[in-house]
Amino acid sequence: MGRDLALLGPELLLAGAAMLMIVAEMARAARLVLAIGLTALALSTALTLPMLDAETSVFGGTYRIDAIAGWAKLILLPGTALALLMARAEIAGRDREGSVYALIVLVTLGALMLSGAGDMMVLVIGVVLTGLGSFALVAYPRDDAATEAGMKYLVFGSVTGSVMIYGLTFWFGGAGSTLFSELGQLRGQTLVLIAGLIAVIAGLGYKAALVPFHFWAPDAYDGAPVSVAAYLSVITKAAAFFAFAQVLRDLPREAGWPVALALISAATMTYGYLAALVQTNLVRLIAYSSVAQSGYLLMGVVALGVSPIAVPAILIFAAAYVAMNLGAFAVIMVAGRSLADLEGIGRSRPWFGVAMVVFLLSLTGIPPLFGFVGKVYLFMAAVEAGFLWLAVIGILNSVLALGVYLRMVVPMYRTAEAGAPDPAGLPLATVIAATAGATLGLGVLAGMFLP
Amino acid sequence: MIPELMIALSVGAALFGVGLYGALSQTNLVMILMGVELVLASALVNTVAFWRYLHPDVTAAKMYVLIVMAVMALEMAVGFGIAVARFRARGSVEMEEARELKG
Amino acid sequence: MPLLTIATFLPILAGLALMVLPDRSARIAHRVSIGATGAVFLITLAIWARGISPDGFAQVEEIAWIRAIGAAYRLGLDGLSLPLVLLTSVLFLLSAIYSARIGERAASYVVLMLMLETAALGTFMALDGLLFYVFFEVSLVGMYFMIAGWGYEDRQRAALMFFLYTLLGSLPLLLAIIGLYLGSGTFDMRAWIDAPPLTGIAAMLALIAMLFTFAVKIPAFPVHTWLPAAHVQAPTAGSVILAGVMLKFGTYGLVRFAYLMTPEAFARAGQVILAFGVVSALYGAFAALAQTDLKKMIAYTSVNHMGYVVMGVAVAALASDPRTRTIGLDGATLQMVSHGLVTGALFFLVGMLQDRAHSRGMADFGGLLGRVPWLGWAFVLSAFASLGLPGLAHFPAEFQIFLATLNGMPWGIVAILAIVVTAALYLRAIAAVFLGEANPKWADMPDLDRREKLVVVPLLILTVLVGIAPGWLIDMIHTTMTRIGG
Amino acid sequence: MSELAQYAILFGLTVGVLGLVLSLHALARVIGQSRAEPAKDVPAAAGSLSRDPVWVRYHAKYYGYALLFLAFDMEMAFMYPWAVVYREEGLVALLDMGVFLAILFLGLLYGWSQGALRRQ
Amino acid sequence: MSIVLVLLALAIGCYLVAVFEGWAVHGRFSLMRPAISALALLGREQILPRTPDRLFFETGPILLLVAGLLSVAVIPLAPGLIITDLAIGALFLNAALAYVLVALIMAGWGPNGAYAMVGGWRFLGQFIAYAMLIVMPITAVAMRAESLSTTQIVLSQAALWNVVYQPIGFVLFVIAALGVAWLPPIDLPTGGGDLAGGVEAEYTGARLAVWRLARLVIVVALSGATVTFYFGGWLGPWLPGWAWTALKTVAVAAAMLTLGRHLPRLREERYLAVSWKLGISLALANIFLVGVIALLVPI
Repeated sequence: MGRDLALLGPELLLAGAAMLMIVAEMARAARLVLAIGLTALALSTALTLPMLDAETSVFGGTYRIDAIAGWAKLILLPGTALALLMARAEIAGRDREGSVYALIVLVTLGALMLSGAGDMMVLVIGVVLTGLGSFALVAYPRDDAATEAGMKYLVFGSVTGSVMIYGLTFWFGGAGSTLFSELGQLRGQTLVLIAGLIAVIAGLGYKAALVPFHFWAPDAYDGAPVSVAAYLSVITKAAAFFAFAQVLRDLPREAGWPVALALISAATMTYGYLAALVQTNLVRLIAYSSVAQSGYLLMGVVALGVSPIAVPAILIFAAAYVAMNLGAFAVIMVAGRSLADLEGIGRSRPWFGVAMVVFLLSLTGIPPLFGFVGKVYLFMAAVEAGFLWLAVIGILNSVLALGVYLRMVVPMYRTAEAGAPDPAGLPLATVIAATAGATLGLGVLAGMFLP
Repeated sequence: MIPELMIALSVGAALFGVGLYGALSQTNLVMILMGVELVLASALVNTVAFWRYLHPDVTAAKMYVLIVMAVMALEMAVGFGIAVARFRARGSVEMEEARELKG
Repeated sequence: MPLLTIATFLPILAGLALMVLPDRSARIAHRVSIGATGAVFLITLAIWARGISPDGFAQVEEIAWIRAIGAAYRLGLDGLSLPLVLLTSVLFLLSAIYSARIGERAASYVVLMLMLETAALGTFMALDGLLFYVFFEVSLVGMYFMIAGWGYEDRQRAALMFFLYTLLGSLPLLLAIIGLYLGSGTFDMRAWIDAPPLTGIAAMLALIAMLFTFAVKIPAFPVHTWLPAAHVQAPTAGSVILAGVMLKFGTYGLVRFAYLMTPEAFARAGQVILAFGVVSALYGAFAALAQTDLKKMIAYTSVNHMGYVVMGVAVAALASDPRTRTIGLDGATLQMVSHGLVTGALFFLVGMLQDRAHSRGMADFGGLLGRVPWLGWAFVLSAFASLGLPGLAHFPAEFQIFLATLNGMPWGIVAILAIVVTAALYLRAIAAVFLGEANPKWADMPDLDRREKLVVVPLLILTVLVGIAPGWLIDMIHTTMTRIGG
Repeated sequence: MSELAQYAILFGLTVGVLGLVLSLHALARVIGQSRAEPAKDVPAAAGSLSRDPVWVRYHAKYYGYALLFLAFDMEMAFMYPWAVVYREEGLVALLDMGVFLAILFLGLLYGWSQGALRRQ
Repeated sequence: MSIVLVLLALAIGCYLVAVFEGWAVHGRFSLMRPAISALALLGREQILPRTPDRLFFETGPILLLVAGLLSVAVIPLAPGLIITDLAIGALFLNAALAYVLVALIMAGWGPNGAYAMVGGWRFLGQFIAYAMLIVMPITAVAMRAESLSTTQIVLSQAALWNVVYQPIGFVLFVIAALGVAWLPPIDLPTGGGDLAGGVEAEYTGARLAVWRLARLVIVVALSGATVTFYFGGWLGPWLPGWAWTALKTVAVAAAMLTLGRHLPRLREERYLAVSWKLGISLALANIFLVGVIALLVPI
């Protein structure tokens, strides 16, 4: 018991902090809420560091403390801290400001549970915790667009979530256990395996915005506050992929599910970029592009169990994705929601312009940026797993990606009418500096930290 | 195969089908949530059936049932919360009328 | 001392330092630029002085990087890369001096230039597949922003085209690198060269991927169409770097990767590659003949000259006789250097002309030789070098290539027709621009000033030097090529 | 008595109720008569006829509570099993549920502070 | 056998409660009154309101009666004298009582009358107010008994009745019970004052008789539950167990019927506010206190 609690340190700390944040919010002390949140995230990250090499689990195997969970925390917690800062920049002084921060921390708690899930129950709790919090976050402004976004997000989320819960019962029936580590028992029970897998793909694929479960993403991001969209597009999505990694790595690779996932992956990246090509709303553009990025992440999932670098690939690309997508959203917060708002920003705000270029090139996959390193890992994993064609499609899609992202870069350096831009404020500048630094530096350094 | 199990699973599947059809075909948010409840109920039926007939000594199944029940309630609570917010913003919870965001 | 690393990263560090300087005026920026490139030039001289080794790579510097997948930071040199490294440092120094006049957003310009130099040096010296790819792509980004930011009228479109083309082109290389990695379990290029990891169909697929990449970069017919657009729109220094340094990525990669890492497949595909080389050489020459825009014309002659390089490498792969192979590779490598020097000079001169007249059309000029003798004679000398006049830089290179072709694969000699065409087009250009009736519009055109002379003269000296006494260069190249070819 | 038999009894009870009600109706039919007269069947509405059906949206002003209730009621599902084994588990159970109840209570307080417990 | 006995006891109990209610409401104590009223009701006209939702209208009273009877089923009169001694008796009681709400909503919706409708919705608000106060005190009771079986719960009070052991829970439970049975002062769903009978407004004849009967059963059931949970059920000296239960039940019912008569009526939103803000806090505190006491004093 004591050991379990010690290993759960980061989660417990975060949960406690969320409660404290709620208390502070009752006193309408939004700055205090923010301070508690940031402190807890930092402490929680620090607590994670000694546990990175752990390979164990708590509560009878239901919650894993392993490399995936450890690195996931290292990715998700700082990412959340940055998202909090972005939220601060956007909604400072608004009504129920502190509630947003508390919800964000709670959703992150759910994300941690997803990435440590070793059991169906933890998976369900994780999905629901991230889901419910996210619905509320999206609908936070309570205006027409936000409630519409929240409603669509909710409908998709609850339907796919319930389908997942239903499908998981078959795995329980087939394997006789709710533990994922027992999924090997499903060998030979093809129908049961497929039934559960479809459900998991629906439930987690929705979180990860995979085609065909992606419809909510552009609407939800567009209707929500930009900072919330940024948060949802990275944290819950990355967590969904960590959950994929936890669930599928023990699943027998039979009945051709890797092929099915590979097809979804190819469809997702192609569709995402194609749809992004025609957007003029920046948030929607990034939303579709992040759909496409999910397709890339799925390449790592496809290779699970065969390629030893599949898990590192998912982790690295997820980290890169968190950094660059958050950064891109932060610049959008500075610039505005329309593609036309980017006009000349490279000239009027040179530093943000450079940062945006870095993010977009990284999203495209240009070396030596972080996104490139992640993609190389993903390609290697896919090729090693025998999915050369998928890697080729991924590489071909990089060209579409280039089109998508250059559509944003090109206007940035067009000369626009001069006008002194508003100051961006410290929180946003911090976020952009941190994410740009990570995107630039970690690509080279990532390799050194990895086991 | 145990016939009772098959019956229970069929009931579950029927509930699932009805629920999913409802959730996908209805346009009113509240009705969609009803469909979702049915789907979750089918999960309960399935779990209990598997527990009772295949793995009677696995207590995790009971816990799963409890968790799913909690999920049902919480999903409804948040769902209705959003429905209320939507109603106040727009005066309707029809999905068909949600066309502000597109592209 | 890790001179290779210092040389590689000194420019980008200088660039970063410039970015954080409080005073980023044009004067300071250009001083930093000239200082950094000058220092790099001196360091490369020191590297040259250290010499290379006849068996494999010399001066290797290695640090563990991504241990999990066997990627490391590895730099090293041999007789193929050292001449290109020297060429790079010279051209960047001269470009920095030439660009010292640019006032528009000078700091950003300088940072891009310095970044490009790092990328170029890194590409030539990298001994790690992943590292190579990283530098290879970084150069792309730098060049894109240089064209898009400081180019001429239609720069956005040209930059985009350049970027799309070369990125699309370079992605297959990534696949090939991954394939090589999965075949060997390491990213060490030395291992790949010593024991080619792929065989059979896998090797052929990898080769096709690499050939595609390098063909775009070289550029070879039919994937050359980005080049004229990019050259015409790029700023002068950009053109010089593009033609003088970045095109060499393609030929360098052709030898370093395609030829050395998938030798069997390369030999099997040799005829096809040779055909592409011949067609490129001919096409480049004829297309250049059809141009009236000076810059475009020079750009097309690049296609022609790089076609010779492809021919040289292909012949080396096809020939059975080690001597022929060595000659082919020697010629190809020397051609890369010569082309860098000569075409660099030509682009500088056209740029200078354009600065004065704001025009590049041949028909707009006439009789300039008397008006601006320095510029005129420099152009004439460079043009003669470019058309392969004996005693000038291209002659020994092309001579060796044709010699090898004649020995190894005689049908390829049809490409010699291109030399005639090139001669014709250069003579036409000289006649149109510098001879004939003087156009009164340019009556008060100033001749080259001190800075411009400083840029052009070293190149001309080197051109002549390589032409009449190429020994110092060929020896260096030969050291390695005998090993590779033999 | 087996579980099934017990539930059979409860089912029987339900059926019995149905029988009782039917017999009461039958009795009423026997001892009383209904006469159809106009306007007798108007629902009570202080004498005036309501224009529309009354099945319209009714503003449930207590929906704030209702949402909280949904969550709270389900949480109690966790408390029954806990309550039954409480004395066996002892202090650990108290601490477990103490945390649970504290969070539950915190939720209530939060809802209160945000105006959920209010006639909307 | 025991079933018949319990049902008989229930019938007597209902009659007594009816007598008592007549006394409390009209101030006249008459043993015959309820029987005459019932006969009169059966003899009266049965009017079906125009355009009703017939199914809901007819089912409402029946469901109410079923709910009441099912809750009675788990209340022990004496050891062995119980309809079904379920292992989850207390939980079952809870579940059965939940149908009271359904029945009232159906009855309110069915007749397509404004007053009935408003009454039904009011009861929904009332339900939200009392539901947690039923559940939470029962949890505390089950903690002490280590079982949800009502028999076990009674046995656990051998040393000390729960009314002393957990008085807060008792008070809350009684308040909640008043709400379930819409007894004064929480009787607005059928508010005689402003809704002309509310949910009951459209029921006549046999339907009203069933309705009234169901209501009586529910009152008895709740009194019985209170006795089982808090007054030690059949435990007591001298008299036989069943007698104790009967006596206590009638006493509790009488108290519940009289108590509220003298208080001002409570609007459902006041009831909501009080039970959520004060009631649930107290209920949680009750659970916690019982937990602590159960650990300190093992009785």
